[in-house]
Amino acid sequence: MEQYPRRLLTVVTEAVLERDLLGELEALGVRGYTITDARGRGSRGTRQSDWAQDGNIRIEIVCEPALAARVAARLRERYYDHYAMILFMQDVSVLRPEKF
Amino acid sequence: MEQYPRRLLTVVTEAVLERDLLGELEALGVRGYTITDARGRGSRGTRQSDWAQDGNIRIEIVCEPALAARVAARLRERYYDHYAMILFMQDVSVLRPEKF
Amino acid sequence: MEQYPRRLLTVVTEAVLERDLLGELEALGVRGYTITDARGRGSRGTRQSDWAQDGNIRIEIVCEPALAARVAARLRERYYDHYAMILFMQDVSVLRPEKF
Amino acid sequence: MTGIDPVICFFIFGIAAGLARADLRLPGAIYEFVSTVLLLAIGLKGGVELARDTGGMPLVELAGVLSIGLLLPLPVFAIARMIGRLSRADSASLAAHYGSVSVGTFAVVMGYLTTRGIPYEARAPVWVVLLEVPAILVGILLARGISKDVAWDKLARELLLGRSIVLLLGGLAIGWVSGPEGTQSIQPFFFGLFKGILSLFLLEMGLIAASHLPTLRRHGLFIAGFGLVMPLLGAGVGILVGLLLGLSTGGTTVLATLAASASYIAAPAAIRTAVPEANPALSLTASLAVTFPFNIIFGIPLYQQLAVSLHG
Amino acid sequence: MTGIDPVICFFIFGIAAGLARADLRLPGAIYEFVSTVLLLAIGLKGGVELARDTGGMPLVELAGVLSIGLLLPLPVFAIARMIGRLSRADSASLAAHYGSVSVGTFAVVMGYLTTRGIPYEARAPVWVVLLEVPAILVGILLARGISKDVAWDKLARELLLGRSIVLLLGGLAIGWVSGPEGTQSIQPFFFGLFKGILSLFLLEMGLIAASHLPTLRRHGLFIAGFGLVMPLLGAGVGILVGLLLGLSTGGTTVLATLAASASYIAAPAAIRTAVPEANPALSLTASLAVTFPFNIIFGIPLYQQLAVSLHG
Amino acid sequence: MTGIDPVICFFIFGIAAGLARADLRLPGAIYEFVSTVLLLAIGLKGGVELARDTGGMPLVELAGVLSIGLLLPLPVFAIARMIGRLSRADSASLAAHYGSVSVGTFAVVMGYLTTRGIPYEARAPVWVVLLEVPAILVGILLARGISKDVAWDKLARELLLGRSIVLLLGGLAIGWVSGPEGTQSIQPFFFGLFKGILSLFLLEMGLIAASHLPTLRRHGLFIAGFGLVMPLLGAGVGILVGLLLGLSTGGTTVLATLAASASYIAAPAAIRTAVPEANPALSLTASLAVTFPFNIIFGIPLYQQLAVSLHG
Ligand SMILES: Nc1ncnc2c1ncn2[C@@H]1O[C@H](COP(=O)(O)O)[C@@H](O)[C@H]1O
Ligand SMILES: Nc1ncnc2c1ncn2[C@@H]1O[C@H](COP(=O)(O)O)[C@@H](O)[C@H]1O
Ligand SMILES: Nc1ncnc2c1ncn2[C@@H]1O[C@H](COP(=O)(O)O)[C@@H](O)[C@H]1O
Ligand code: NA
Ligand code: NA
Ligand code: NA
Repeated sequence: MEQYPRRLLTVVTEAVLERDLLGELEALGVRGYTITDARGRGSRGTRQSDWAQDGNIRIEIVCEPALAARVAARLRERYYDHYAMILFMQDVSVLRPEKF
Repeated sequence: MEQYPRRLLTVVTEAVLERDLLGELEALGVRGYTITDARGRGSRGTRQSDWAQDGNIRIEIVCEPALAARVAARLRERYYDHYAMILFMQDVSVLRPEKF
Repeated sequence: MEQYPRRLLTVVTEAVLERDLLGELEALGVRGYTITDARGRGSRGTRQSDWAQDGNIRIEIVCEPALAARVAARLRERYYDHYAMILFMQDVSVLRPEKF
Repeated sequence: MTGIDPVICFFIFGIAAGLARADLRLPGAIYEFVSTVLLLAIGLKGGVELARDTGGMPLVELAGVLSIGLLLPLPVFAIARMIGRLSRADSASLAAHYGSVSVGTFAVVMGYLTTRGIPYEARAPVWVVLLEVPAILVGILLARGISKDVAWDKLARELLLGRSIVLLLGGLAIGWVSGPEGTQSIQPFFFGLFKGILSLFLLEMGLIAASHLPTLRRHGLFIAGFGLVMPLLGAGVGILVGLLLGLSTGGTTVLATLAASASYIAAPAAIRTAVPEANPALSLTASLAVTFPFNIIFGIPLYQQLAVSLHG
Repeated sequence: MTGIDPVICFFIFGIAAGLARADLRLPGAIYEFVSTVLLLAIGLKGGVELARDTGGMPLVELAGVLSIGLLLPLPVFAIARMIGRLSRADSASLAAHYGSVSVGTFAVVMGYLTTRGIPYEARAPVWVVLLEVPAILVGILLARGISKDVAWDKLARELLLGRSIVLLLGGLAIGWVSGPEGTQSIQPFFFGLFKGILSLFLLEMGLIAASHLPTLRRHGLFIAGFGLVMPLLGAGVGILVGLLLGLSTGGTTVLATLAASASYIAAPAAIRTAVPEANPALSLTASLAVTFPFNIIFGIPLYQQLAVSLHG
Repeated sequence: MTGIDPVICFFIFGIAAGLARADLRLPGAIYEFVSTVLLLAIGLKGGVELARDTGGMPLVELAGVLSIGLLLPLPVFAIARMIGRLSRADSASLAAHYGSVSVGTFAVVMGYLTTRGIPYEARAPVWVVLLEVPAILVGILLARGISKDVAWDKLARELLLGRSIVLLLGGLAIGWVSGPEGTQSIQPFFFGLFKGILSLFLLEMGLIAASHLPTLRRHGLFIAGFGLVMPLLGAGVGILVGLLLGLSTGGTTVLATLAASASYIAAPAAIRTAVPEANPALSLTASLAVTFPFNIIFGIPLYQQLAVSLHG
């Protein structure tokens, strides 16, 4: 069973951005993503999920490395300065390259 | 502190499959897994978690590479055609190799 | 856009440990983490999240490899014997090295 | 203006808010809470009434009700296959959904009759229990044949242990054992709040139904027509059986409504795993976004009128 | 001792538990449940009263209420900018928060007047709807200018489809259509439990407010003073408009309370995306941890007294 | 048939559904909601009664109740260690669990006495507060000795700020401050729905207990016997102290039930972190799957009978 290399981009950010970010991703050509609700702590303090207002979301995107880099660049440009947000990237293997 | 290589298999699929999939994993000899509730979007459209019926789950399995490949192959064979499902694999390091 | 290597440490363990663990992380100098609620199965049986008492949490920490190793060593020393807990590590790329 | 039941208004409100893409998602836990309370309340109410009652359920009634679940899927399948030219799997899936029942619809007809003071058989929740599973098994049989691939016993067991059946039966048993006086202390919660909780439930169902309406556009007119005609067929069968069994007018209305209703929880989940090649959007859209609204807004009053005039 | 309303006690209890770092986090789903029921109940109550009433809302009242939302942000902005020496973005954010309203505060004033048997205009929930959005738009305008960067139509649409407005309007419509008799069956849930549900809500708000108090220390005295003075300004404006419009004493109290209240849900969310450079902790702390407690504990009785004496 | 309390039926139903592996998981948020409301209601009820009352709590009663929490762990520890031959850690864990109390059991005995019109001391919720923590500290002491490794002050602080204590005390204070008239508006929610909410709570507890029953098989007969005998010992001690303190029959029943009950929330959490080498399944299974069911089904009526006959 052959495995194909792709890139996994993980973004953790403020839940309030969800709608906007998904629009952004779509515009950049991202075809799939997975979201989980999260809480955490970082340079902008502690973010709890008790109150939807204050929670984080964790978005995962599996895609071509070039697209991952484009998404990362866009998010950095538009959101880094003013929002709680981190992102990191990893190499992953997938079975059906046409999906990602 | 020595670290040992293992494989992390992540599966995102329909919540309705949970019971069946866990049976499948057990039959294949998987000894541990972690599940989180998720939502997302892919080739089969948007899946929200508001209504349990429609949500996704995200399953992580840390194991030997060979077992990860076997699990992936089985899932591909049995579920890919008819269910919303993606899977991807990564190399990870663990501390206690006997556990995985 | 340059990417910098860091280490991602993922810990899955009993929800009841959350408060203690976060204190531990702080003491070790960890500056950020992300937590999601999870359920799962391992050598200490099945852990459901229906009852907060019984659930798991999944903690992710992106940091310098040395710090990740230190955290892993401390958790192993203090918690492995008596608690349901696994941890694994991966290499990741980040954009803003000063954050992690 | 007193004619418009507020619980129906909540449903219409949910649909409207959903279609307008209002920021009104309700967390899954609320849905679970509300639906659990409703199912228990329905069961309890039936059980309390049964405890008052002396007679049991005649065997012929059991057979009559079961036969609806076993036979109604057949014409549904035939119509989907021949007129709709759908695949065998999709037709079987629709047969399972429309042969089975919707407890949400049952809650609305219960409220409808209670508000108007129309009596119906106390054992009606038992009909729901009897009707939920058989059609799903028949549907899977229509898709798979008497195949050894299907783990029939495991499947039947899981279906019979599904949420709605278990909560209904649990409520029935508790209501029956504790009786009218015993349950007095829990009546403010389960009976006093019933319609309020039902309002929240229908608000959520409206939002969910709205989120499935876009699929309707994609699947064309057939599914819309199907979702409007099938309940009429089901209601006809239900009224017929009700009259044959000698049920009260209220009971006939309930049975007609049940037969007219389509499952949107038990059937989708079971068909999803047992007949994976069926398109889940198709049957869910028909049952949730067409038949459910039709039944609770127009169907129930219509079936009640029919039951009255045919009862003559 | 009968003077201390238990719902206020719940709020103080929540603050105390939060400050003591007690293990008392309530899951988000409970907050959603409780706030949804409150919003629907407020709307329903207004709708039911409107159905009794014959007169509509005079156009001049519409204009008067809207003008509060459009104009109140201006002095708020000026004070923040000049006296507080805050950045333009932060000042605009505060203007949006304090020009808009808090439905939680409205629920408390409703309960306050009802308990004391003081009548107020049935259409008061409509004022909430009218007051929520305009100030937020004005605030964004103050930050951005008439910039093309802002997608004004999309923004307005999203704001008007926000949770609280949609639930209030939905409740209003249902209450109005179904009327006093029609809603009888859902009154035990929505009206009978109102104050109990409000207690839970205020307990949660207390916990949330407490978790924002530490920020207060960081941002110094200005924000505390601001959070105490602005509601007085708002209340003054509200009473003035109420008197000019010829509202009842109760209605004047409500309008004063609304004007005095600051948004902690709609405004923060909208400003977060439209004016990202504003510090969200600043405005949220002022509105949630200072103004909200002040209003529900001290403000409401004060505004009512003022309304009574000025009405004389 | 009126003898079977429906709330107990809900518990048995939950156990049965759990054992049958029915598809009946309730989301954690529902458990939080239901248990929060119960704890607040218990506190409120006590507070309201205390506001009516003129006398405070005699110091001797405080000492008597506290002594149960401090001393009961000792025989429990001895029995587990000597007869059960369990490790020191496991014995200490059991001592902590059985010396502490279960608020769920308290809610059931409250409902039991109220339904039968048997009066009991209004300050009973204070006993719960007094009994929850001391035994846990004693248990940890038994496991660790007066070790410097244990951060005793931090531990005691966290225990005293635990959910159940905080909610009980909060409810008590609010009920006491607001009094019978003040709380009238929130009584439909907190008092009117009490038994209905308790039903849902016990349904969940039944499901949770059932999920811990399989462990019972693994840990053999000792834990089952222990879970049945310890409550009798505790009840004996409770009745004795109740009689010595001159409590009413109802109050003696309550104190006996509290002493007989075992903690399944506060103790497990605290022991898990302070005595990690204790096997959590052992003590949780005994307290949750054996003692809790025994107490609410058989124990309470038994303790009440004993209290009556010994009171004579
Ligand atoms: N080093 C880290 N490791 C894992 N998650 C982090 C880290 N730093 C920040 N986060 C997550 O990202 C969110 C935003 O981070 P920040 O912008 O630094 O406040 C936090 O609330 C955390 O959930
Ligand atoms: N490229 C992707 N990256 C991350 N998650 C994805 C991606 N594609 C699909 N998913 C997730 O997998 C689920 C099923 O995918 P699909 O079968 O393509 O509909 C979706 O609902 C998403 O949660
Ligand atoms: N092989 C594995 N892969 C993924 N998650 C695991 C694995 N083993 C254990 N876990 C998770 O870690 C928790 C504790 O594991 P354990 O200490 O083995 O019981 C489990 O409840 C699972 O959520
Ligand atoms: Na049907
Ligand atoms: Na205002
Ligand atoms: Na005890």
